[in-house]
Amino acid sequence: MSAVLLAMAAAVIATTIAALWRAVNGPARSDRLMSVQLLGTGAIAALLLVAGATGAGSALDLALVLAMLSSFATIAVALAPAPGRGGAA
Amino acid sequence: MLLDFWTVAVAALGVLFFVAGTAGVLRFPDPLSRLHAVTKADTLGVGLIALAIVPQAATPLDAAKILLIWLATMLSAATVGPLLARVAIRNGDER
Amino acid sequence: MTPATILGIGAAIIVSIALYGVVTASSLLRRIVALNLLGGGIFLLFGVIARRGAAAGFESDPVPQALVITGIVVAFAGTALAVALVVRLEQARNESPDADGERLDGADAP
Amino acid sequence: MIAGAVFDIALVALLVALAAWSVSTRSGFTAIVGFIGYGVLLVVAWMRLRAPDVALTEGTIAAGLGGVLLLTAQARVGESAARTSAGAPRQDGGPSTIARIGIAILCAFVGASLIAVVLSLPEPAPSLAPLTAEALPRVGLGNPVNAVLLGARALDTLLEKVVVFLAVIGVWSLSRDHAWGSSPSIGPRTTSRVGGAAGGIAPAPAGPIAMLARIVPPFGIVVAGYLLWNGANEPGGAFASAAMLAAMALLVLMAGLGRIPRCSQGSWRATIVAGPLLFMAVALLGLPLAGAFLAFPEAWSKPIIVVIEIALVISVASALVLLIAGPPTTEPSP
Repeated sequence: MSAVLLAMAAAVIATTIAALWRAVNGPARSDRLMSVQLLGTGAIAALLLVAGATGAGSALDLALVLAMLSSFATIAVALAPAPGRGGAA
Repeated sequence: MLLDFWTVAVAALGVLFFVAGTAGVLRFPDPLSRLHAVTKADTLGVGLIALAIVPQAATPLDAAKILLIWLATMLSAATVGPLLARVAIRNGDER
Repeated sequence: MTPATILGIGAAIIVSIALYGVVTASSLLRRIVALNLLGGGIFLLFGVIARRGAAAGFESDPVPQALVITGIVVAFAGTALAVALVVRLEQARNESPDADGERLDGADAP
Repeated sequence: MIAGAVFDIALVALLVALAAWSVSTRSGFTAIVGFIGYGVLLVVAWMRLRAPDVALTEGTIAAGLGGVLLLTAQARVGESAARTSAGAPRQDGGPSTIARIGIAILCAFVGASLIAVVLSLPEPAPSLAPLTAEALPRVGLGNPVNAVLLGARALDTLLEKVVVFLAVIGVWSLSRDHAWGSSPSIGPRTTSRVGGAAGGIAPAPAGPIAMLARIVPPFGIVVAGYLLWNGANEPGGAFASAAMLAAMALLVLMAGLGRIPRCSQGSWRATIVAGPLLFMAVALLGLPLAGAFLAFPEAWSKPIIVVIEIALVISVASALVLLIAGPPTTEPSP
């Protein structure tokens, strides 16, 4: 079963690779941020699956830390003043 | 055995939601609709995966941690959603 | 191939890409970002060596791990100082757009 | 094992892609976004290398503090550039195309050499793990990494804390003369700006950020304590704990629910130096009590380490917040 869970973790990582296309091509600042947000959620899911596969409690600690901090980048951007002209980054 | 079946089935459902979320991020036409994919589908995906892993937890503390991870993910998604929408609107990306 | 070998090759590729970024960066902040990418790759190489050194019941040699943790902290402190310098430099440049500011500009682009 | 290998290759491909994107993209903002994603994935990579302590340190830095530091700086630089030079952002061409090709070849050579090194590492891999295992009971900690950090390499750890402290002095010394003594500002600004009414983030401590900043910090403080306490025997430790604490403080500051004390305030300065000073005092006490600098009497090893770690966590967390907030400023903050 642990092999199945690891394969699922690989699948989650693979979907985030696909979502990276949005980060690269944008076009908007919010699109890029969104992809990184998705990457963070994907990493949490992958860590949960790894924890289920290997029984490693430390993977859970890590997922917990990532989950608590995952909103920080977006908060920092939302607080920063809007870029001067245009908007598309 | 039954629990293992539960783990695999529910986790597979969770992975499916991740695939759906990515499809949404790639296919939806504008940032505000893509926001749905990121904040809803993926949060549901993490929730399902967390639910799937709970029976595999070695100790009650681990199970509590898994639930806390799920809560933190939901809170974070609930915060990030409106903020990303504001960033999108402020920058005039909504179209 | 073991996970350590796969990640080691990846780390080597990251180091070469990040090194290119450090040398050719178009702004100081980008240079700092590239330097941190480079650091991440080098730390990962340490991790590969630690993983290979698994012995005595440990899954990974603790000494390189401890070195990397110290390294991450020091790299963060250095990054924060560098970032503060860049922000201050930018403010100074905008406050005095005279000959002095031009010289700062020149120093920026070697 | 096949699933494991596929996972590793996917992970490495994603890491390399993010690094390349961060280096090659046009906008500075995008480069930083790429870097944050790269940091999050590094956490997973460290997990695969069975180094959860490093993964926790990297995770708190990459997912929380580093991103805020760089994104805030990017906004400050961009804003300051937009305020005066009303034109296109400054462009310097950088190296010419030929130089770029030469640099690329040299960098590729470095990468190829490193790959060759990785593939030809000595086969019974050299390891200090047996020595660490032998010393573990004397330090009194079950977590080998923290035992090394506070035992064999305690001098490194002491100097590392001093470096963090010196970096704070460095950042503070960049303050303008008239702003010296005031407090650094991070978080929402009260100054009106164009478009502020049409969708800018409201400065009042309400809304999503304030909600998060009211709910999460209690949990975060518990997690920080757990990481510190658990660090004695399981992955965790002083720095991960301090970074978590700093992140929570940062969240409160960013929500506008609190502010950093003035940098001229004595008690605040004392908090920042207390950890390193206590560590140094204990190190010096080792001379008469145990016969060497930084030597702890064996029976007291564990309690001494716990006390030092608690003091360090508070000092390092304060220092990290200050490093991210930047120099003291007189700009209005709520």
